[in-house]
Amino acid sequence: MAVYTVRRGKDLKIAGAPSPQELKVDDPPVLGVKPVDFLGIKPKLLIRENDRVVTGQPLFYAKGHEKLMFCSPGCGIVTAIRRGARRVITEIEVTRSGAEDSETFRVFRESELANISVEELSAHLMHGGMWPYIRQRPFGKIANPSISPAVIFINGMDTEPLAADPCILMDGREEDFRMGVRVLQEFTHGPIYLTLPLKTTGDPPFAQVAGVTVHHFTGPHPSGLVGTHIRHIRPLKPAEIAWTLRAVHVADIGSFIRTGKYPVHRTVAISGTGVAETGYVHTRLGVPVSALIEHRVKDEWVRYISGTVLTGSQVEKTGYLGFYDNTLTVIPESEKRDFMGWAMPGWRKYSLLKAYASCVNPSKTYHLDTRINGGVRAIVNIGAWERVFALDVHISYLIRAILAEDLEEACDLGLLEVTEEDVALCTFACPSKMELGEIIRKGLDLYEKENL
Amino acid sequence: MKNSSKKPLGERIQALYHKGGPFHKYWPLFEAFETFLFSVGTRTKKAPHIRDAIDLKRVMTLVIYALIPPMCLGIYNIGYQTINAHGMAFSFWLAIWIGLKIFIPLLVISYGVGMFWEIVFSIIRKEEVSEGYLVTGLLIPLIVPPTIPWWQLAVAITFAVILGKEVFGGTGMNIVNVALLTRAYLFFAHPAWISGDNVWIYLEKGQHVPDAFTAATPLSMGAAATGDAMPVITAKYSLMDMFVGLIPGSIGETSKIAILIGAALMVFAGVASLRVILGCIAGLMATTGLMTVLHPNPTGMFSLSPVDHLLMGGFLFGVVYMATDPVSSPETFTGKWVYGFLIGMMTAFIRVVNPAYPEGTMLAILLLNVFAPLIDYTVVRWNVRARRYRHAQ
Amino acid sequence: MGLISKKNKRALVDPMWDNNPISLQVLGICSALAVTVKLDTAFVMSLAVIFVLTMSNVAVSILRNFIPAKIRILIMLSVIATLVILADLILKALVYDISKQLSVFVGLIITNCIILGRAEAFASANPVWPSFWDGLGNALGYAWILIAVAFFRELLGSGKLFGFSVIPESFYRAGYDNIGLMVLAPGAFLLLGIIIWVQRAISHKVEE
Amino acid sequence: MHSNRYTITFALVICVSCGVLLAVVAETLRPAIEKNEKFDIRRNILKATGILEDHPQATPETMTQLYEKHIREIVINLDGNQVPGKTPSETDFKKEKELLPVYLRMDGDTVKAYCFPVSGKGLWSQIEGYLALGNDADHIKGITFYKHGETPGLGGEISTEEYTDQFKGKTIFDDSGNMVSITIAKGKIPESMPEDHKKHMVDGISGATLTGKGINVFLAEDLKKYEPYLRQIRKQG
Repeated sequence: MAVYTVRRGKDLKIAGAPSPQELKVDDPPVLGVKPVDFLGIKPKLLIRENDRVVTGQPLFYAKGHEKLMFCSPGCGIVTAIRRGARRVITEIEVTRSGAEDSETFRVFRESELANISVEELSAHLMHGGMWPYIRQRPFGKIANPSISPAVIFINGMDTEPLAADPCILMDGREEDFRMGVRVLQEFTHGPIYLTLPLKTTGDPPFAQVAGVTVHHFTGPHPSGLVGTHIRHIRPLKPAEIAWTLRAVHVADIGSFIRTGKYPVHRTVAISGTGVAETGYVHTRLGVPVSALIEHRVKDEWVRYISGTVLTGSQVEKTGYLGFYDNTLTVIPESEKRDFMGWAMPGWRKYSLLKAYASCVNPSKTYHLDTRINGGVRAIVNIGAWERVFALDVHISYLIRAILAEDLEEACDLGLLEVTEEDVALCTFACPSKMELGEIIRKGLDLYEKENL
Repeated sequence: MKNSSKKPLGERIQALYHKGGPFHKYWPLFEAFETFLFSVGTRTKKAPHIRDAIDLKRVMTLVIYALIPPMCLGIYNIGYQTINAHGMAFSFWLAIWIGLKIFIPLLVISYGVGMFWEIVFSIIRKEEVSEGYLVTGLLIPLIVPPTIPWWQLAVAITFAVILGKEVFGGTGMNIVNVALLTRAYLFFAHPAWISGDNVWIYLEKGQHVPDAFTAATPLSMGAAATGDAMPVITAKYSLMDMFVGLIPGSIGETSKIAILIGAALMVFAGVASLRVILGCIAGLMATTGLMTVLHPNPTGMFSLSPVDHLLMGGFLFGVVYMATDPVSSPETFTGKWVYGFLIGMMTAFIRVVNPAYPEGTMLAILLLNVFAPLIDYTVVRWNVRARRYRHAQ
Repeated sequence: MGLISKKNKRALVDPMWDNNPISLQVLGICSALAVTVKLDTAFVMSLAVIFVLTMSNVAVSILRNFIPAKIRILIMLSVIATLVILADLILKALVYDISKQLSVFVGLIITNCIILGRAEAFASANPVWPSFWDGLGNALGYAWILIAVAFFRELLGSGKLFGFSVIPESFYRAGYDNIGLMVLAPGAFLLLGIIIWVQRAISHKVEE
Repeated sequence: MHSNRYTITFALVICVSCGVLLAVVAETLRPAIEKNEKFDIRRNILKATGILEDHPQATPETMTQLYEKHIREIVINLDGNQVPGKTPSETDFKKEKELLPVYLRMDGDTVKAYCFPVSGKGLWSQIEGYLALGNDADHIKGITFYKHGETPGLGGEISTEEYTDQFKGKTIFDDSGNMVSITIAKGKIPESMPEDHKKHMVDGISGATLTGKGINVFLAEDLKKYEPYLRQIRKQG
């Protein structure tokens, strides 16, 4: 039990935070699975178009990992398998029909878990499509089942702008969560940490669970990112692996073990200034964007983001919410060009530096759109990255080392402690408009390629 | 619908400069001009989907805004000094008029020559014209004596931009501050024009300074003083004169109050590092203080107190506007402190111990510019070692 | 092809440009900084180096089959030192003024890496005639850079060439001023840097 | 692999032959070199004493003749008395600190100028030169600085004739007969300066105050050493 205060960072003042009200949506008629949600996975299809599938039935597996299954979020007909550039499968569309039918998996009671081997348990989770919820550091990808984690981090907080509140997502899921933690305990001899925001109202009910050590974090974003938690609670040693999970995903794993059913329920926050009303909806895994925003979009030209503005992925109105995401953010698109913007006071411009007149009103929130607000330039380091970067890594030198493809140096500088979400705020703040996340991922990919 | 804000005519002109267009070679020039008028309207393609409103142009603009107070007082001061030297009847507007007559040509030369090379090199490299020169171009006329011959200034800028910056790869790659390099070039190439005792007062062709009038800067008076220096200096310039800036000196450096206003603006906006500025001041004050205390019989420069040192010469200007140059200073927070402190220390040493140069700020900053990568390297290695140590546990 | 074979010609021409001892191998720049304030000193220094380098190459080449490997460097140094002292004496007798300005730098030819470098790398493994051309080529490669640097340093730094004012008085009256930086050692560094830059830019273009 | 014996013999042969070669050449060239060294000093003395000015067409050969015709070399002691039988070229002034050289310019039988070396620290370097006083041992006939390493364009200007010409005609003794040496002003000599000060002062070089300061110091020191001698001459004159 400890409280960590993060000093460097910033909570962006963006308007459009999800209000706690519940919104009603219709049951979606189609569902989608997007293999591109799973970083580094090459899908091998197990079904063809027009096949009939049931909930929890494997749709594809990962090339090279035959046991790692990705399952159907619903019951119906596979109506489309869409491919993008270089024939990469982008979407598998399931049109729901017939009675809700589901694959049934073995149900475990808590006492049974102790008698089952780790291999069996991981095989069970992989077959049931639960394994992808377990991600690992370094690399921020789906965990390698053959390496036992030194430590497991369960993230019960989310400080990203306009993100869904984990407390609301976890409402009423204490039992599932308890079971999920119980399952995770089987995989490691090391500690399991649960990180929570420091709140005056006290911890949410799900935190009262045996087997985890709770740590509290306070301070601006990125105090809610798992990278920050690892840095403060227990930095990794070489060759060590940490598993990182979100609290809701632990609950989903628990529910899967308890019920033997593939969990498809999703609470989703709808946020952003592009929608008329924000709030939470109860819907299903793989829900299409159109079903979520029906009648709610005010502006015609908006961007739909599955996830948050900092780390989410852009989806079309016809697309689907991502596998890991509990937030749909809608913000306006714009290509408006300001006249002599560099010289004007800028009463409506938002900057982390106090570079515009708008800084006289610190409590104001902003309607940010998708403009880059500048041209790409050489790195001129005015400390914009360092100000919002919370890890003990000299980010500008790390970036330069990666750009120079000096991997040994990059590792020395802490490449393996970082993923793109840790630098998202730096990218936001960068006056030279560098894409740091892209660079970090390039470095990680290079490292993996050279070391495997 | 999506591009409604662009005018068809603009698009047609733009097409001339796009790939395949007849003027594609000059695209950097066009881009520079276009983005001068209209900010870019491009959108993000992936996460993060939103971006800060700051860009390099705005950063540079802020520094330029911060340079306006010393510039205005500098212009006024040129006039003030000239009127004094000639014993003319004083009037505020006359002072401003004389100041502008001297300053504007220097400014035009600075931007003209510098931007010319900047554009030539971006066309050769097929890169966009960087905003790096915007600040340099204004800094240069502020750190040269008002009397500098125009051709010398043009040659010096050519030298500094090409050999100080473009050979290293342009903006963001230079190892020393380009404006200071311009001054250093003048300092070594034409020493009589920049380090003389009488060069700081502007004269029309054929005019001579009245003999009784000497226009030595307070620092060179301090260096020449044989006893306690301060009474000699304050007999001519009061501390208030030095603080407000009504003393001879390079155009921008004289007014400490104006520099402090600029510094406050830059530090508040976050474009200049407070660590560097405070480090420099701490270094200067600690070193000069120690030298005064330790010297058995402080005379001349040794007798100046740390505060006197702050008020004289170009130290404050150099520290606020040039030591903080993000490209040529260290990037690590610890490094900034060390770098600043060493600049202050070197300045003190050059001013007090070296017999030849009464002012050491320029040389100190240039020297530490060269050492900035080493300072950063040390700090970064420290971090690497800490990481290794953590692993060994 | 008569007097000079293709191979010898290459030994002569190569070090002038493609493999210049100063601008490409960056050897011997110490003296290049010190004696290039004026053209006449650079010129005389060049002559001295041409003499020493050519002769030492020839001498080492003649002795190459007799020199015991153990004391190879020692012998080469003795030969070079003798030649350098010879050159110094001759200069003192013939052009005293200039030799005074050159001061220690003639003596320091002994430590010029180019001389020992050529003796060790070329002359000790090649017959006399090619060694002669190699020595001459390298010395000329050194000489032209030295003279080029000195040309600009004297012209820009003092407004003179070989001691004669070449910049008309009217220029000075119009406000022109000699560039004092060129008289200082950094001026030589800068010019050397520019020469290297220009040379590489040209060579690079040829390669492309 | 050669035997040790061979190695040693070879080394010896090379050393001896190199040594012999050098000895022969050095011996052959010695007269010429010595002549040059002498000539170098002579030219400076000729320049300082104003002989070169009077004979602008002088060539190296005629310079030697001029020197022999016009210059008489003597050695004096610190009391100002001539030391008979000694000549400057045979005296080691570094060892015999109580002896000083003087070069007299003779036009016929009359002494036209007294010339002696001056040297000391400027700002960066040792400055060396010759100072020549007129037959009254008061007015400066000429001064040269032939060796220095001062900043080009600033202190370095001291060796230009435009600068050294200023010294001509200035005096080192004031009206009451005290030796005041000669002072390089800081910048231009102020117009307001009284005339009797001005005649002991020359303009400074703008921006080279410290070089001037150094010269002031060593000129005063060197003149001090010659003061007894100069006073004797003044008495006689």
